Amino acid sequence: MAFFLETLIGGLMAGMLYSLVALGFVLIYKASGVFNFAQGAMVLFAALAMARFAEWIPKWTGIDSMLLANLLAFVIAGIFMFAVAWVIERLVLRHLVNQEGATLLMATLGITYFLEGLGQTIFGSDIYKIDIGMPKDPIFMLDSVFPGGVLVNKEDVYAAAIAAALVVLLSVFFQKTTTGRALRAVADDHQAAQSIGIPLNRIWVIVWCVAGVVALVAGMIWGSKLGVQFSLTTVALRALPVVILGGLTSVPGAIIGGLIIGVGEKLSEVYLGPYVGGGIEIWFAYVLALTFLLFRPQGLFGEKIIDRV
Amino acid sequence: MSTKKIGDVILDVKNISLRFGGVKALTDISFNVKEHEIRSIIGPNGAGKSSMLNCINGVYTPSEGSITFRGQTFAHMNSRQVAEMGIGRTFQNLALFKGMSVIDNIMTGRNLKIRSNLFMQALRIGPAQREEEKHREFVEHIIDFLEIQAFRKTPVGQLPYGLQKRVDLGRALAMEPQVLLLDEPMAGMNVEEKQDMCRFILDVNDEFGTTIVLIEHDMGVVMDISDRVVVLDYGKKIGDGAPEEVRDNEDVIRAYLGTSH
Amino acid sequence: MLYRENGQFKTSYRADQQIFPITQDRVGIALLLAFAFIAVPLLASNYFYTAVLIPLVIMSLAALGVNILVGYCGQISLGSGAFMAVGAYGAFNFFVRFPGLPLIPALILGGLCATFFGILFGLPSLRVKGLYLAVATLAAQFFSDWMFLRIKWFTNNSDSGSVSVNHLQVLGMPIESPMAKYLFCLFLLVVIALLAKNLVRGAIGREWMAIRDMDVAASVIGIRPMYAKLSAFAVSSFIIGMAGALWAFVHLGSWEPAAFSVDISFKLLFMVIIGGMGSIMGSFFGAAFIVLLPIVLNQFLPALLGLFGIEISTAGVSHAELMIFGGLIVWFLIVEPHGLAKLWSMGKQKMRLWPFPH
Amino acid sequence: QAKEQFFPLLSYRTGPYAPNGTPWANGKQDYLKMINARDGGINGVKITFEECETGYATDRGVECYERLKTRPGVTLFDPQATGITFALTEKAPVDKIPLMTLGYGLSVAADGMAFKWNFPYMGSYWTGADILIQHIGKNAGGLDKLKGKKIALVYHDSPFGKEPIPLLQERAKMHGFELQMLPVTAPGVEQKATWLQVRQSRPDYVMLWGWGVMNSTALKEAQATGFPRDKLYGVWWAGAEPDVRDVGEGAKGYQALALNGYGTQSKVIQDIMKHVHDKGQGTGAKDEVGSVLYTRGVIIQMLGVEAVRRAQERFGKGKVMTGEQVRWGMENLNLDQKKLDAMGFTGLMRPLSTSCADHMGSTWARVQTWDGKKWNITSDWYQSDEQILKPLIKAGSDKYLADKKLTRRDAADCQS
Amino acid sequence: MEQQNIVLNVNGIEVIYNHVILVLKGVSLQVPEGGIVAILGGNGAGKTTTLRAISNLLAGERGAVTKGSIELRGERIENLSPADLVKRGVVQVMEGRHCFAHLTIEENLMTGSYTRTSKGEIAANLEKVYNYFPRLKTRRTSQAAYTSGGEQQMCAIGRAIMTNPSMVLLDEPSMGLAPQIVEEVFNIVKDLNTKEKVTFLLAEQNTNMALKYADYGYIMESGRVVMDGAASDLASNEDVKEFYLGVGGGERKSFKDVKSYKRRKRWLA
Ligand SMILES: Nc1ncnc2c1ncn2[C@@H]1O[C@H](COP(=O)(O)OP(=O)(O)OP(=O)(O)O)[C@@H](O)[C@H]1O
Ligand SMILES: Nc1ncnc2c1ncn2[C@@H]1O[C@H](COP(=O)(O)OP(=O)(O)OP(=O)(O)O)[C@@H](O)[C@H]1O
Ligand SMILES: [Mg+2]
Ligand SMILES: [Mg+2]
Repeated sequence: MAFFLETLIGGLMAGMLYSLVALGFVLIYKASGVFNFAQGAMVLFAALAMARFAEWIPKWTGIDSMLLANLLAFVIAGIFMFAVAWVIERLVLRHLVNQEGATLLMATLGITYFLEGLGQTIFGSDIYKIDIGMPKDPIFMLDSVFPGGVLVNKEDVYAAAIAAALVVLLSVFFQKTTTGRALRAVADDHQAAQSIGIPLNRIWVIVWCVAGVVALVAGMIWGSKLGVQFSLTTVALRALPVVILGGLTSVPGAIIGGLIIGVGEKLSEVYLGPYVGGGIEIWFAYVLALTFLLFRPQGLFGEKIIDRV
Repeated sequence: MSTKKIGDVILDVKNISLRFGGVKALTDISFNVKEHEIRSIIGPNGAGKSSMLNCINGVYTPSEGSITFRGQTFAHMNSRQVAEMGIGRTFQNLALFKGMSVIDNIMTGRNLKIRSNLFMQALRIGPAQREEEKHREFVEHIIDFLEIQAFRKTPVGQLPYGLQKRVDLGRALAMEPQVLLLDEPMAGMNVEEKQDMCRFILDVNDEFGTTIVLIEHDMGVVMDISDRVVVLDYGKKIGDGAPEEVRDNEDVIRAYLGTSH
Repeated sequence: MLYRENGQFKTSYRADQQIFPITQDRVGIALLLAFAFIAVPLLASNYFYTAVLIPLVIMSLAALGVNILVGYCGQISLGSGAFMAVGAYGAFNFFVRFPGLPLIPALILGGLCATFFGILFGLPSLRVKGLYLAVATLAAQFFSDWMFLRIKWFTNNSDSGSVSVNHLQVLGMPIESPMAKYLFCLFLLVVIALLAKNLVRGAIGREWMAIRDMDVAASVIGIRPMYAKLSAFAVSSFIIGMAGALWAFVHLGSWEPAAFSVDISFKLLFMVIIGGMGSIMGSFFGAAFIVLLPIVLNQFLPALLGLFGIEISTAGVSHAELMIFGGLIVWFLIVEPHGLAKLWSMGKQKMRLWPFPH
Repeated sequence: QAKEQFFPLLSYRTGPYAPNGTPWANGKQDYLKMINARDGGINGVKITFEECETGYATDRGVECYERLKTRPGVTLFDPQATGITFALTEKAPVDKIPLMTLGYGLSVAADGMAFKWNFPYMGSYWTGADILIQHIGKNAGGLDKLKGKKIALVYHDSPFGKEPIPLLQERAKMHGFELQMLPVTAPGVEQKATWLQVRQSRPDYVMLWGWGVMNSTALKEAQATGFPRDKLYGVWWAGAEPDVRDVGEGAKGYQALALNGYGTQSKVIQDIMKHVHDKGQGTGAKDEVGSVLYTRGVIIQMLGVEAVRRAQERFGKGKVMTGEQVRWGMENLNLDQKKLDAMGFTGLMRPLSTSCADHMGSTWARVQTWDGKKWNITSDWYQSDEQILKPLIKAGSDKYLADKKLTRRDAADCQS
Repeated sequence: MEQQNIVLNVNGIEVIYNHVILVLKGVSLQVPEGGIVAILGGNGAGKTTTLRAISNLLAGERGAVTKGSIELRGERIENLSPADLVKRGVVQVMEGRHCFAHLTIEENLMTGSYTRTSKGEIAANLEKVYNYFPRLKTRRTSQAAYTSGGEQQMCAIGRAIMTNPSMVLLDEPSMGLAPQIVEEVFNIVKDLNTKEKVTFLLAEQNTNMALKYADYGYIMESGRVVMDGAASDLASNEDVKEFYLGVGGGERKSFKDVKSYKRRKRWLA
């Protein structure tokens, strides 16, 4: 029982972390109809910037407060992400207004390569460390009820809290503000949105900036857990089933989807894995998402896919 | 009405109702269509005209009622079965295959009649090749008929609206349907083009004896070419009869025609 | 006005239904084939065969398969790597379990395994569409990665999961030398491309495209979405499976599941989109772009930068290569969102008007 | 045609394995630069080299191989990746170019009678696994104490990670311990489920068989689930600085095999400093010189160079050797302690001598422990157990030969 | 057209799609302040393209203006973004409706007020639209994709009105609308024109209606303006009557009696 709880909690936590990456996908898709494969690369890029600046700032300026250094690094990395957003709009999106989904998807793949190359050129390709003071050691709860207690990872709890806060913030942004509505309009029809005066260029810069910041937060947390290194981009592949399970267009969906996938894959690996030789969690996550899709083709909270004649 | 003889009821719609959540798109609609006739459906926007066609077509499933086509009664069929039975259709919001050329679009209308299987098609041996040519010939007739020879190989997405409408008609004709459902085929055309389109419809009706169900907002056209007219309003039938009758119907004038007609 | 169809009148529909109705195109293709089959073997070095031509030909074949599914039928798939893997391991199993089975039947059987697998993972497409389907097909990818690592039977009980084949021969002729391998793959590519072209310009191809462009309308004119989609999955995964088997047997010789990782799935999708969706020719252009560009960059970048007096570290070259690759993808998309094939046909259209600008 | 011995260098400096691939590649390059600078080449034959980025991907590796193998004076290939090794194993005999896979690759390839062109110098996954069990047994107070114990293997789910399994199963049978298998999907950034399972089944020891980012992640998860780090043992591919550096204190007590020595004391490293880095010609950063993987790169390249030197002894001093001649050199290498000392490799490796039947040449390794800041060698040399390895290798190579319809080399072939 | 205040001056523009398809071959037209100008012409004449060129929506169709100039109140506008144009009061209602499928009718309308900031003004505009199109009010909470064709057309027009425009480019507003609504739409156009001084440039196939409400008309044929003049003059022109109003020879012919397809007479080849 205790072990089941542990697995469950572990799954929930892992799920929250996936959500954080999934959120980036959802944001951009919702706001511009672009399925942004570069999200993983953005996470890496942001994390690299953060890690390296946190390392360089004390060296350059002599600041020795870790908090201050981290804060500065965060801000600078944020500025980097803004710059990236701006450049992407200028050089890529602007020229691809009104193109089909596949074309835009492809463009984001191009951006992925570019960012991976650029990130490693500027910041290096070693393993770097982000130390934002997250506690690394486990805590044990409920030891009165279960022998040995239930292991909970403190770092994960903090991370999950940050993710949750971000999601609430973004949900409000989308539902309640004019910009939120404009973003959804753009996703439906670029040209019509333009025709009534929604400035696509500015909208895109805004969304990619927000997605950049989300990537930065995700990169910071994942980076602090795993170390910052190229493989961070592969967390994007982990987040994809979350995105489609929750629905490409739903912010809360990203969270719920994350939790379901997180729990599902951990339970499957732990309880099912040993019978079939293990290593099943990644495909299990995808199959799980696929199963949900069979019942709701637009994901749990996604907007209905409309086809009418 | 010259030489045309109107036959028996070919399509009979009985007590159809259709609901979308709260919206009642159709309430208890009944009407029939006779062989060789041109039957128009008119009504204000959102009256449920297109929905009616969608029900006949098997795109929507009516919540109540039944449809009888040539003696066969069904509440719901899938679109394929309806197509096989010989009901063709054009669409209000252009549902052409944008990436394909005009010829290919019309050729898809022949697909129901293709007999050769995948392997024969891959090899293009004898029968498959002959079949392809035979259908191509048929399609060329349609192209000639609709006077779109010049655009044969243009992707339809690049054609102006009016021509796309014509291709849409061509695709439906290629099915050699017994009944042809036309959803606003003349929207977005000027008078001259409408005249052409009317000519096509009348010719189809005359030459192939195809029964036609027509949705159209241009009263001139409707009054001139249809044999009988159904009027829908807010999902209800408010009139049914010969054009002249309908034109003078008080309800119809109030709900649809407005005072100027 | 060298290139135009004016003055070439077709007297029968058959003539007009040829694959290449324009004489210049026919001549061009004939020359190209002659070049590929005759001139290349006279000119190419072994390196060129093994590192460039063979991968190019096999990847063209795979891209062709993907294009049928993605470009013609509109079902975006990221599971192509899995179909290749199934083709490769399927063919391998037939090859080692039935000693004496000739190569070509083994390849075809491998393709059929992939067909089966493709249909299985194509079933969700009846309900799930677009990007949702794209992501869902990754399930096939990760499942196959796992399956070939974990189920020992598929790898003939190899401890590491890595398997190999050799002594390939067709009709008694050994397929060992790079030239033989190249010609063999090229031959298969030409045959399959021809069959595929026949399919896509025939009735079934029209069904696929109709489903892609507007599925509701397609069903109203009597096209069964299920048949169209599943047949596209079947044909496409058959071709991809064959390509996978060739990749494993002919190109790698010895392979492990990672040879068909998700990377390959992505690459195949790039090829199709860059090359041009819904174009057989586009598959070749796309494959050429994705296969050749990294090699070219890798070899010429240092020299090129050297010209400008920039000394660049080895890691720098690799990173610059990534950046240039990504940049070029974006650039091509901006120039022509519908791919290289469209660029090509627009070029032809301009030629038709030549020497007038419009 | 200038007299140049060409060393193709396959490497990866991008992608998930870059942090480990880079120092390794740098060590290889620097040694060659040093030989040119210090000795003017091998008996006057200048060394040239070219690097080719594989990104750890098999198809790119094959392309690199095909491109570089045709260079005049090509010596040997070190693929730096298990997958690429598999693919090249098929090609090398045809092209007559030897493959050196120091500490990795095909374990059965130690049998030179079956694998004429493969050289898993200094050890394979099987020797590594064997030594690791010996060490665990020793820590437990004798191999017999392993009876009834549970050892978990957390491994990279790829041929690399699966290779040691047959040997471990053999050992498990011998000593009566239970072997629990926990695969980790590459590249291994998500291991929560794995470590939850470790926590559940409470194995006495965990063996870590990872590469790249998988290692540091595993250590972090071990910390997060409270698995004692001193019960965690890594293979030599999980025992370099990038694996533990950013875990720092969290990995304290973690032990891993040390295939080679390291540090900046040895003469050869000093020479590299002097002749390469101090002249500003170092390939990478100065502070990584002498690190674990860097030193491994140096050793690999030294063995390559020595093989050429050996071949020259037979086929003509000062000449450029062909792949075939180099192969002979690799097969007849004899580096005793005296030679090693003379070359400045004291403490970095054990003597190594190869023969037609034995392509490994040395089967020794030590154990090192991470103290939170750096690695320290904490054990004496272990040698893997011939008795166990021999039959396994024999069986494996027999199967290989049968599958390929090949025959064993005979004594005559050994002379060529 | 005498030199009253010209708001929009299109001067000999050429438009090419996809770098190869030349569609407009030198189109010039002027729109006076407070006027209603109609562009008439058959399918594919280039009406839509002309409007897109003015509102700068060509880029998304991979088209470009290659020659000529477009001036709005004396300012060259070829390089402005569509959003800038909306800020200057020029808004286009696109052919084929283009409602935001997933947004409700009301949300669709509200997006139209993106450039407006005053809450009161927005509320008033919304009220105005609902007054013009009561049907929209009843459907305000349905997603636009699930409304009928006509409802979508109303929504698109309403959305444009929400931007508070001074000039509206209307592309086939009557397409798919019931006759009564067509009448209404044109009345609304007239209303906005007289009461709020909104200038209109409309592309129409319904020549009858268009000439009834417009002050001035241009007739286009295959990418060229072939005739222009005051609406009343055009309406009485014999050719226009025959080809665009269907009243050749004075009498309106029944659609039924039009004999087989006839070659069109063209003003220019
Ligand atoms: N995106 C495009 N790409 C290529 N050609 C196009 C494109 N859009 C329009 N065209 C071509 O430009 C010409 C003019 O089209 P346009 O849509 O401007 O005509 P229109 O007068 O509005 O016709 P309609 O009354 O049918 O809407 C047509 O021949 C059409 O084929
Ligand atoms: N799939 C659907 N879901 C929800 N509501 C629908 C759906 N299809 C149609 N409706 C509603 O049903 C009503 C009738 O629509 P329909 O399209 O049949 O009208 P119509 O008579 O064709 O109008 P128009 O002349 O404007 O085309 C409309 O109010 C529409 O919003
Ligand atoms: Mg309708
Ligand atoms: Mg138009």
